[in-house]
Amino acid sequence: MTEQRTEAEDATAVAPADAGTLREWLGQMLIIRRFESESVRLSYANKIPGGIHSSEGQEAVAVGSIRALGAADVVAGTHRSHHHALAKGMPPRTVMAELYGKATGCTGGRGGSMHLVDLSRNFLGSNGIVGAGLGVAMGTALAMKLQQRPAVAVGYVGDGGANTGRTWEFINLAALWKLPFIAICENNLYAVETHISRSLAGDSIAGRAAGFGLPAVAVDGQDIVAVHAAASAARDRALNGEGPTFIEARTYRYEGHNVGDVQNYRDASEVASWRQTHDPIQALRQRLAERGDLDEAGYAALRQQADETVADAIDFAERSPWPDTGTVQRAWPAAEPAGASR
Amino acid sequence: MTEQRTEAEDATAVAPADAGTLREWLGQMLIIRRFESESVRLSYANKIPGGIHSSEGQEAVAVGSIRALGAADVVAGTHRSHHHALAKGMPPRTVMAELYGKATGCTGGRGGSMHLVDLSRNFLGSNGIVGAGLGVAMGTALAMKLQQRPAVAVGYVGDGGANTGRTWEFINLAALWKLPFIAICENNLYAVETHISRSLAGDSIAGRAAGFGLPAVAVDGQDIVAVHAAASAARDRALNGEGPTFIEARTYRYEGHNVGDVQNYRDASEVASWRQTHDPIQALRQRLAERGDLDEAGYAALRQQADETVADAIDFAERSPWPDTGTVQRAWPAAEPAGASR
Amino acid sequence: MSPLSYSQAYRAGLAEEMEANPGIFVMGTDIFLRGGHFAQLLGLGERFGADRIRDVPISEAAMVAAGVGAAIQGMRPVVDLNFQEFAYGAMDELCNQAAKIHYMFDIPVPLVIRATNGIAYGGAQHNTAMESWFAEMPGLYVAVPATPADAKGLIKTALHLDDPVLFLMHKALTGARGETGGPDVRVPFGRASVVRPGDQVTLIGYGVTVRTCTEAAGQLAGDGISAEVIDLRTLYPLDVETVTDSLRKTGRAVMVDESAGYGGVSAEIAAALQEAAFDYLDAPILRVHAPHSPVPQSPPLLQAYLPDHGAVEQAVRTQLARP
Amino acid sequence: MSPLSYSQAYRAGLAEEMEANPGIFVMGTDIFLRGGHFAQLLGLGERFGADRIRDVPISEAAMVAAGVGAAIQGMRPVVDLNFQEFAYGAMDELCNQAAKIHYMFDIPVPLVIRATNGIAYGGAQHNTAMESWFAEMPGLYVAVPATPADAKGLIKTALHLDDPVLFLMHKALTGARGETGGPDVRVPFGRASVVRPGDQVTLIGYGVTVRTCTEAAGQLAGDGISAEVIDLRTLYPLDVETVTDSLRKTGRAVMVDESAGYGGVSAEIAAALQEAAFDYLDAPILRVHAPHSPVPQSPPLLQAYLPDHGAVEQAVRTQLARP
Ligand SMILES: Cc1ncc(C[n+]2csc(CCOP(=O)(O)OP(=O)(O)O)c2C)c(N)n1
Ligand SMILES: Cc1ncc(C[n+]2csc(CCOP(=O)(O)OP(=O)(O)O)c2C)c(N)n1
Ligand SMILES: [Mg+2]
Ligand SMILES: [Mg+2]
Repeated sequence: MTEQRTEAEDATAVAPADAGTLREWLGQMLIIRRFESESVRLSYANKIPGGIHSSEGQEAVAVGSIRALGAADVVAGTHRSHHHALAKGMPPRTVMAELYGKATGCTGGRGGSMHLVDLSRNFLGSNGIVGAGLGVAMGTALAMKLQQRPAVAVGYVGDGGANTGRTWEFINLAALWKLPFIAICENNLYAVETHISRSLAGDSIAGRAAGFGLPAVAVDGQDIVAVHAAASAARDRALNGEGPTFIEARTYRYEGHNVGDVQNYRDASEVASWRQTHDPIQALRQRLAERGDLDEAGYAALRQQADETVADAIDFAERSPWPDTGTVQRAWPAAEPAGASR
Repeated sequence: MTEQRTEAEDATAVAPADAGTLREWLGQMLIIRRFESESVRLSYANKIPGGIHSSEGQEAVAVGSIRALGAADVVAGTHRSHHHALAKGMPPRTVMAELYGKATGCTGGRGGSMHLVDLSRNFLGSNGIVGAGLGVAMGTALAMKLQQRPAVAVGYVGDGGANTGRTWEFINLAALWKLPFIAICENNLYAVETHISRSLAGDSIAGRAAGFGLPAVAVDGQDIVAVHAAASAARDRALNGEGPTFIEARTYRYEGHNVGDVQNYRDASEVASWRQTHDPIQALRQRLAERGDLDEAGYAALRQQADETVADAIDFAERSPWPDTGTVQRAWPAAEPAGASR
Repeated sequence: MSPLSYSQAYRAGLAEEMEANPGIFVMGTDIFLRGGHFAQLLGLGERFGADRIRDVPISEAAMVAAGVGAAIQGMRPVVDLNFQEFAYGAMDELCNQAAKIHYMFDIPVPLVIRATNGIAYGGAQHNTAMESWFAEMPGLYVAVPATPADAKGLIKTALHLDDPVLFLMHKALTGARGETGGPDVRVPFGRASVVRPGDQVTLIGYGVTVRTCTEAAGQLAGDGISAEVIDLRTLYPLDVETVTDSLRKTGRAVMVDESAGYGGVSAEIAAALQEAAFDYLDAPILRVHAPHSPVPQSPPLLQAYLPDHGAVEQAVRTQLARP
Repeated sequence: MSPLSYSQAYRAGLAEEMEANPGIFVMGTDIFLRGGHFAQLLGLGERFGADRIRDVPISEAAMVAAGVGAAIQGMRPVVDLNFQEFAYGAMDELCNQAAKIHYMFDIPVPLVIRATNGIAYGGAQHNTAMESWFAEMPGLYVAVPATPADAKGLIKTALHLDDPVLFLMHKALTGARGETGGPDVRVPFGRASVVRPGDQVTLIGYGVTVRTCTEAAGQLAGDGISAEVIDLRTLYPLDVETVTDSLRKTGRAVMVDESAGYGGVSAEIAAALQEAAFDYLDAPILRVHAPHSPVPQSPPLLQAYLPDHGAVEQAVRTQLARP
């Protein structure tokens, strides 16, 4: 998994000097990992109706890219977006409560796992439809440009989403109009059971993107520092009015596509190998340890804090009330006079 | 308009030795040109309801590519497809009658200008929807592959169609499955009023296509010999099981987008310059003349024959009866028992 | 004011709102110079500039997605699809994104999608009565003006709503002329208008079939039959009350549209009316529509395809012939 | 035969036809190993190979276009969209190509589009009652099996038709078990089935709401009210005759579906029945459906959203309470 740059980028993957920053990233990744393993467990326990898509293994993509953003920057996700939501600052409590379908969830139970949102934190929603979040982010970038807001919009998409036509319509428009937009493709090698070699004609997703007239880079998505550097460079470009960037982040999902996936499409050894040799959390931990910025106790403390945070979120979700069934329907007030039907 | 090859093709644009072949091409281009100028005239005269999209200027793309095909090869067109239909051997009579909406038209008046078809000649229909014909052709290529038929399917698309997502879904599938498919993009620089520079991010359509893992070449679409060579090479590849090819044919439309187009998006001088210096008919005529294979009288005879053929088609259309209004609705027999509604 | 065409009236309403609200901008193919395929925006490119009358490559999903994202961010985009059928390429963006975001996320999506609908020349692929699809989809509003005044007044209202509006203008009305309201006149959604009063039968239409109904009413009047004509004006919300009130008076209703006659708005009207005014019905509610078939191009076929006032009169006579 | 699940029955019918006709092949995402997102094709990958159980990248327009092209060329493709909503990405291919080619070009398009429909967990974007859209579209057939026997018998029929069929299987029925017919049993399109006889009211459903109607009929029977239950089985063609015959006997009808209650199949049934059997109606035809809203995910909200047998009973009592 070497870093490939389709077009030269001057981002250099040098870690920030500030150990506190890196430890915060590590802590955030640990929260996501715990959140995801607990979510899977709770899905099997029928606590989470309809199941979830776990992002375990992909933590560095979300945290690395979102830590390159400012609070005013907007993020839109995919069906697999717990990591994006948490990295963008959504409280684990409101996310977990949403997975449960409780009134205290971020949409009061209307949305569920694939429809997380937090407008106050500029997390513009995850999305059940492959490729669609990219479009919402692209439109947001258009608004930013028209409103001359000093901000960027980031959309995520999977490797599978690189085959849906809308993805390339969105990229074309963003590139043509030089929108402050970053497309991040989480290439985790699979779309459900389909390995990228059986879905993508051509050499690489970044290579495909380059044909649409925007800088397209491929980075090791398990290296949070590299992801952060690529996203920072892309953000700088966007804020400078130079237009969008496409980042292909090469990563891996540890769990099945969704809860219940039999995973007969890959060897357990492949998963084990990624876990053992390409784990983003262990990589950052090691980097910090080598610099003398994190000892065993420090790591254990971060883990414990993550575990406690997630336990608190679960407790919160468990204790929260169900939504009032009177909220099933939104009132559509504006145009509807008395007497209009339905 | 230099010939650009995104990926090396060994096709060399050497004209066939056989002067008769080249004269036939020239005659076919002359028929198309006359057909189109008459169609425009008849549209203004309210003989052709709903108007047409003239292919004048683009004759060499259709004739050059379709003359590289066999009778069993299938062609699907666009909204601008009179030239494809005529080049594939459809009688000008049934095409003109269809434009009129007469019973003798190729669909008995159901379709009209954008919905020409002739199954017996493997012209699988023109299409009112940008990009859609490419998909029909791609599916045809899939059937050919599954049925192991020694044939190829050709789909046309415009430069504007290079921005619609479906185009790239189709190309991806064709490349992935190595289908016997040729995509020919008639880049005539405009989609209605929109110049390609205002619609296409990136360097070129062929360059964009190359990112989808298939050979993509750009040819001078006004040079019928070059078009023919590129299409022949693509057909050979396809028949050899090597998969699809993307051909960007750079061309120009002389008329407005449709009948009534004010054309305030380009200078009359631009059109005049293409007509004078890049005309595909004059280019082939000159080539033949230089080789001593066509004198003035020979050319005049070809023109006269074209004019007569089109006059006959118009006469046929004029004299043909209107369709019986009982044919408005198709019977949908198979599943519908007595008593089923509608 | 001097009378404007339907197309000009739309443009006038849009331009007034654009002057008042800098957040409004238009996206579509071929709108900057050509003013769209029905000249609906002619001259606005020059007036408002290329940022606000924004040509987009042929990528319907992208233009609607751009509209959804921009709308969420506080802009008021109008996406002009030219032909209603081009919405097929943006159906997820329209129905799974635009229509659902306000519900799921509690974020307003003030997006207008303008398109031309109705049956005319151009062949089957450019002519489909699919406006009922949008009316059926929770989260979308659907406006179908039949007059210049409503084209102007309804677009002005649409540009003040918090939810996506499909604004569908009938091809055959493009050049129709009429008086229009001033800058402050907004026509509310969900209020049908009684176009012609009558008391023996209620004729209901929208878009061009309001004209069909009015023609039929004129003919019937010649035979001493008094028909009330109602223009629905918006398909969602649907003003069942006004239609029911009329039916209570007349006892008979005929719904006229260009649909293929299955489900959709005309079925909704019939279903809702027989429920709301069962005891007032003197005859079954009848529907006059096109055959269940794609649309042909040839003039005589197209003429045979389209419902005309004769068919409406026939339906009324059938109702009146009941014992 | 031993009882099969709904999903297995579909698979059995498809496999029998695939054995008989080498032109049949299936395209979709995640079908070769996983057997689709509802295990509807489980094991067929191994049995028929990757050419005939063909995994496709996530590109719905491409898979339907591939199906259209292949169908025109004499193959019999089945495109499996897994979820009905993914059809949004292929709407032009479905409605402007597949549905219209037979009419325009006189070329058969023997294409089956299988998808799972109905309302269940998964959130608003994966749950939309849009089957009426397809029923409204001239050129498309729509089958909505409610039992294993019909899942098998209807897919076998679909694979012998010359026009595109939307084959929509309800999520909530995936595991429902029942007897199925043998290899020669094809269930015809356009014939509703009378699931339970009765003579005071006609309850009409399709897919999962047949169950809702049957539950309601059982409850009503306890109160001495005799309800006839009809399963439409196909939405196009729609068997109005069978329903009308029932209504002539009962004088009352309630239509139950999971739609958002505007237009669509339930409105068509109401509109068609009041026309066909006006003089037999003792009460207005009532519709029981979901609210006009996107679909929520939370269990109590979803439960409140879905129409249940109690609502059906309530509607019947309202009808019977009429003087
Ligand atoms: C348009 C559309 N088609 C199909 C699906 C079903 N589906 C959900 S996730 C998924 C796989 C996505 O793969 P990828 O883009 O690689 O993302 P990943 O799951 O690996 O994160 C599929 C096929 C969908 N949600 N939307
Ligand atoms: C999906 C879709 N969007 C828009 C249109 C309207 N339209 C018809 S032709 C055309 C321009 C096509 O341009 P191009 O692909 O370059 O082909 P050309 O007209 O130059 O032959 C447009 C926008 C359409 N028919 N289909
Ligand atoms: Mg993936
Ligand atoms: Mg062009």
